[in-house]
Amino acid sequence: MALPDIPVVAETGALTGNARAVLGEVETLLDGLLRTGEGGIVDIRGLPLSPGDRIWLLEQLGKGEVEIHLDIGGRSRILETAYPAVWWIEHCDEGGHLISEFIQVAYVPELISAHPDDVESGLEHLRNRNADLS
Amino acid sequence: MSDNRILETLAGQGISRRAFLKYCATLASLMALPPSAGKAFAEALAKAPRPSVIWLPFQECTGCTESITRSHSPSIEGMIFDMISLDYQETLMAAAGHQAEAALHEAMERNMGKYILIVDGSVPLGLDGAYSCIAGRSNLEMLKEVAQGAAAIVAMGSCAAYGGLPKANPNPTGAVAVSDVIKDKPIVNIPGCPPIPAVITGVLAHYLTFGSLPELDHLGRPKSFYGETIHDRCYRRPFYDQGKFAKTFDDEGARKGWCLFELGCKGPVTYNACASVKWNGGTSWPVESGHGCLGCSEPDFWDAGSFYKALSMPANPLKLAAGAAVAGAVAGIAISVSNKARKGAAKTGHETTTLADLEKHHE
Amino acid sequence: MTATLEKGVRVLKEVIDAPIASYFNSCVHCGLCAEACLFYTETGDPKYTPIHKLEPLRRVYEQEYTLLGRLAKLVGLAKPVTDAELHEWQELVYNSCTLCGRCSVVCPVGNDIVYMVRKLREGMSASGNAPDGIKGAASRTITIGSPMGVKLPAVKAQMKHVEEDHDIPIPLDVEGAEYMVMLSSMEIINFPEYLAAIAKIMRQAGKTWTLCSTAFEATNAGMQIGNSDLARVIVTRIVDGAERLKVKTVISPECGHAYTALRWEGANLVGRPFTFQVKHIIEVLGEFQEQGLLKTEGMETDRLTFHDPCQLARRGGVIQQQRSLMKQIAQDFVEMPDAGFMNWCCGGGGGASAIEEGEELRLEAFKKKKAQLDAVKPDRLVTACANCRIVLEEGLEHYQMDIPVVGLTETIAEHIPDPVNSEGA
Amino acid sequence: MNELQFLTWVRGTGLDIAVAIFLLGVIWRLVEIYSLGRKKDLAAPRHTPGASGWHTIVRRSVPPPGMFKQSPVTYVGGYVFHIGLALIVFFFAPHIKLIEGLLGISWPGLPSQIIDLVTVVTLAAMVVVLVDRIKKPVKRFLSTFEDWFTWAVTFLPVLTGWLAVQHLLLPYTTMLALHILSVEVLLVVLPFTKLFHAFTVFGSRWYNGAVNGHKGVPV
Repeated sequence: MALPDIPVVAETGALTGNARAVLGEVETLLDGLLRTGEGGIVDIRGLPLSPGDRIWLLEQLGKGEVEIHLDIGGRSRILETAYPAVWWIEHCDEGGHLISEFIQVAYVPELISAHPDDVESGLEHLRNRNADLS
Repeated sequence: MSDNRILETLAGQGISRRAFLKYCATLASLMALPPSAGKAFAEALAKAPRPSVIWLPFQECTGCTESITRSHSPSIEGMIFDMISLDYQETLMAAAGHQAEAALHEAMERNMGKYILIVDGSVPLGLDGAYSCIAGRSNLEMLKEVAQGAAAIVAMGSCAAYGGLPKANPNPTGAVAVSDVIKDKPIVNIPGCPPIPAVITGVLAHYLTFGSLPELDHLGRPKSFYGETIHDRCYRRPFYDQGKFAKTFDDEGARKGWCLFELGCKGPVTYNACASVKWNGGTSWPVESGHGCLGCSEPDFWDAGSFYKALSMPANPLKLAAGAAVAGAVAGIAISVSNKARKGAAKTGHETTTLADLEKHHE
Repeated sequence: MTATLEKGVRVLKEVIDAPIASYFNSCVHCGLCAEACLFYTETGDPKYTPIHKLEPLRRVYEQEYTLLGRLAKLVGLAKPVTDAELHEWQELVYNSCTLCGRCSVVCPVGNDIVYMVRKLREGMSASGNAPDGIKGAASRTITIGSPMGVKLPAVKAQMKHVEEDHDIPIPLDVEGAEYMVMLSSMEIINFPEYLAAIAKIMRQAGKTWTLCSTAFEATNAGMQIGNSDLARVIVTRIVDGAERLKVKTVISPECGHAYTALRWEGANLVGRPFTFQVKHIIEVLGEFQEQGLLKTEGMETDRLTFHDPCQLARRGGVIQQQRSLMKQIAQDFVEMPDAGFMNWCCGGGGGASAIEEGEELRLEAFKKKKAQLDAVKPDRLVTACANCRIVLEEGLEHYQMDIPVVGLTETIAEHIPDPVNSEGA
Repeated sequence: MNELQFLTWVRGTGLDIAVAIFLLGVIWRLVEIYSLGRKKDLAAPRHTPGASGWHTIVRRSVPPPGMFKQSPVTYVGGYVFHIGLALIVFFFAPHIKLIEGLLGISWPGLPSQIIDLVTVVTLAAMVVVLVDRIKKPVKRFLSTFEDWFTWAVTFLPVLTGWLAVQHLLLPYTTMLALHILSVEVLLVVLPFTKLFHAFTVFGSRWYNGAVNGHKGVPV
């Protein structure tokens, strides 16, 4: 018998009301982003949310146009929600288990943009390559 | 080795900056730090030199080492091996014998005052420490020597933190915790049997990023991991509140995932992060697998009554009750016999009252 | 031989039993018994809390019959009961307690407090700490035959009066009569109409009855003072008289304590069950009424209310009979608040009315009765206890309330038609 | 001694000692009290329906006519805190488990939210009866050290239990241990203080009812 066959089912669909507060927090962050350029991050795992809360939150935020998959030591996924600049970020480990989850309020999540040091070393590699090719 | 920066080491193992950022964010989340700490971790750790770590295994079962080395790289737990320069660990190092001892002393000298000492296992004091020796020297002697040059000590696992199973009643080897021996160095206890691997990563990340140890509770445990009980974070908690309890391990309640309190779960008195961090790469944890918490991250959990007795039940069978009941009956009968005699004497001594006897004095 | 503390304590040791032990161990100091006691409710002085009145008894119990108490006594931690203390307690055990038993029926843990006060009085009297007033009454009862000093010639004079006034023979010392009628000296001296009423009622019911020359006085000051030895002497006279005349039933007069002494304590005092029955006159009237032997004509038209004597109702179980009797002869019968089982004492029962120095307190406590009466404003007050009657009259006079007090038996008898008339009709 | 060792001690040795003293005390005291005996009542009984010791054991839980308004705080406070205590002691799941552990019998418990509510109400009622004891002249007059002491000994288990469940003031383990310790103190003092009324109340009511039942008075 495989693990999922063991019928342990906890009744966890109930809403605690905590998710409602998360939406308010996102609203504040979004407002801040427009005014000061500073966004922010909400740590979903750090909040006392039931699985039902999480699903409710996902439904409320909806789905936007962008979905980014990253292959960085296990898969990660960045989803734009129906609200521009509000991103849903999921990190999985190499075994595919969800290890952390965030809502980030930013024009572009910084995880996407390349780091100048990396760009620099990339440029160096490219120069070397071009030198090799020529 | 320890001159290398952490990020360089990681890059050498094919871990990208983005992957590193991801793990730092996750680490901050695990430590219940604000999300911004993830970024601080990443920036500081990227530039930080890998600290020299000396790992001394004492009177132990190697379970703690297993727990950490079995974690899959580059999982969050496994990051520890990428973050540190592990200069001495008998179980893991290729070197042996005199070579190993030489490595130890070389690392100590080179990083005097800066290295981190990780200890797993308890320190036996009985027979002058003869119960556990390495290279002919007792654990006690070795601990005292190596601790001298350490910047901080991490007591990993319940044995190092509290004395562990070896200290279980009647403690034949005289086992004690690291903190019982070393009094002049900062010590972080990471109890658990075994402890959660991510905790040690978190503690080191904190140390490297902020230059200090994380906030500790009164038992020397990082509050960020040991701040709440298993019970508080347990997904089965709602059943406890509703009064729904599994009565056996295979009844209807057990199948429905009801609370395991009555089956002896020690979750309410156990401070640890199992319920949120989970085990085996987040697969599951004891309560999720259907077994109550044993309370392994609490001092002396092995002597705290049966694992399968509810917390509210007597830890041991009542031995005095029957004797006390008999003693009570004896006391009661003794006093009642004496009372009867007294009352009888009062009756026998009764002098019939006549009118004159109503007055105190003849007038 | 004189009364001493030692004798008092020895008697207390004799009377302490399992109920008393259980009661003292159950008390939680909730104070509800105070709310049931008119000496507390009318004065507001906490020292009148019934359970507090038993403090000396409690300490004797604890020091003599509990292991811990005995140990404490052994090492000198116990406070012994002293003669001075008992003397001080006289006011609490006698003046401010009428043995009305209200505390016993409200105690939430079930403590029968009045039972314990009665027992404490045994020790109080044996140690010489009973009040002079009751001692005098007891002395007169023992030596003369009645607490008010009434002797047989006085009774005979009364009999003669009644026979002349009403033309009914009053039988004396009739062997084999069904009923032996007892009197209280108050009835002999103050309420002679009682004897006439009995004669009329018995004649109508067609019952044989008699007075007894050796036992006409029913009251028992020995019981009021709380001394079983003396109470036994008095009760034995009645038992001997009843057995000599071979009567079926002895009728206790309209007197509360006489009833308790005879009906409930008598057999226990003489140490064997009675060969005859004991009934209160109200019980007998109730039986006659039920059997159709009590025919009355005409109704009282003024507003009447009934004061339940404690020993008859709450302490004696006669509660319903007086009400049916009242309804038979009164058009406008009203009940006072708390009437019946929970009625408030007149303030003079249990020998209290014989204590001169207790008068002021008694009148203070009477405010309770005044309030009850004010609530219904009766024209007349009916009761069935000569002692209640005297105390009520005193209280009403003190508070200048113009409410006459009458006995139920005589009030009934007034409505019994003349036999000649009824035969003629 | 750390808090888990403390907890283990109160669950083990401490409980053993407390239960032993409790049992010893209860049996000794019951024998001591009831072996004093009483005389047989020789007066002819009057038989009235509803008048007996057994009736009184039950009936005396209800205020007699007119008494409620004399002292409503005593009655309401008394009811609330006695019923509250009974609910908490006998219907909180961990307590049922304890009873099962000691006696082997068990029954379903109440949801912990309900127990929470009952506990708060019970605590409030106990504070009210304490204030009443301080304020009412009769109660203050009657009160000795024992009255204040037994109040505290009864209040503390409820308070510490509630604080433990609510995670207030001290870490749960410590508070739970203090809770159990306070119960053990209660068990130890119960047979030797007025708290023993928990046992003798039945005997007392029965005796009172029997004496009055003999006279045909349903008290």
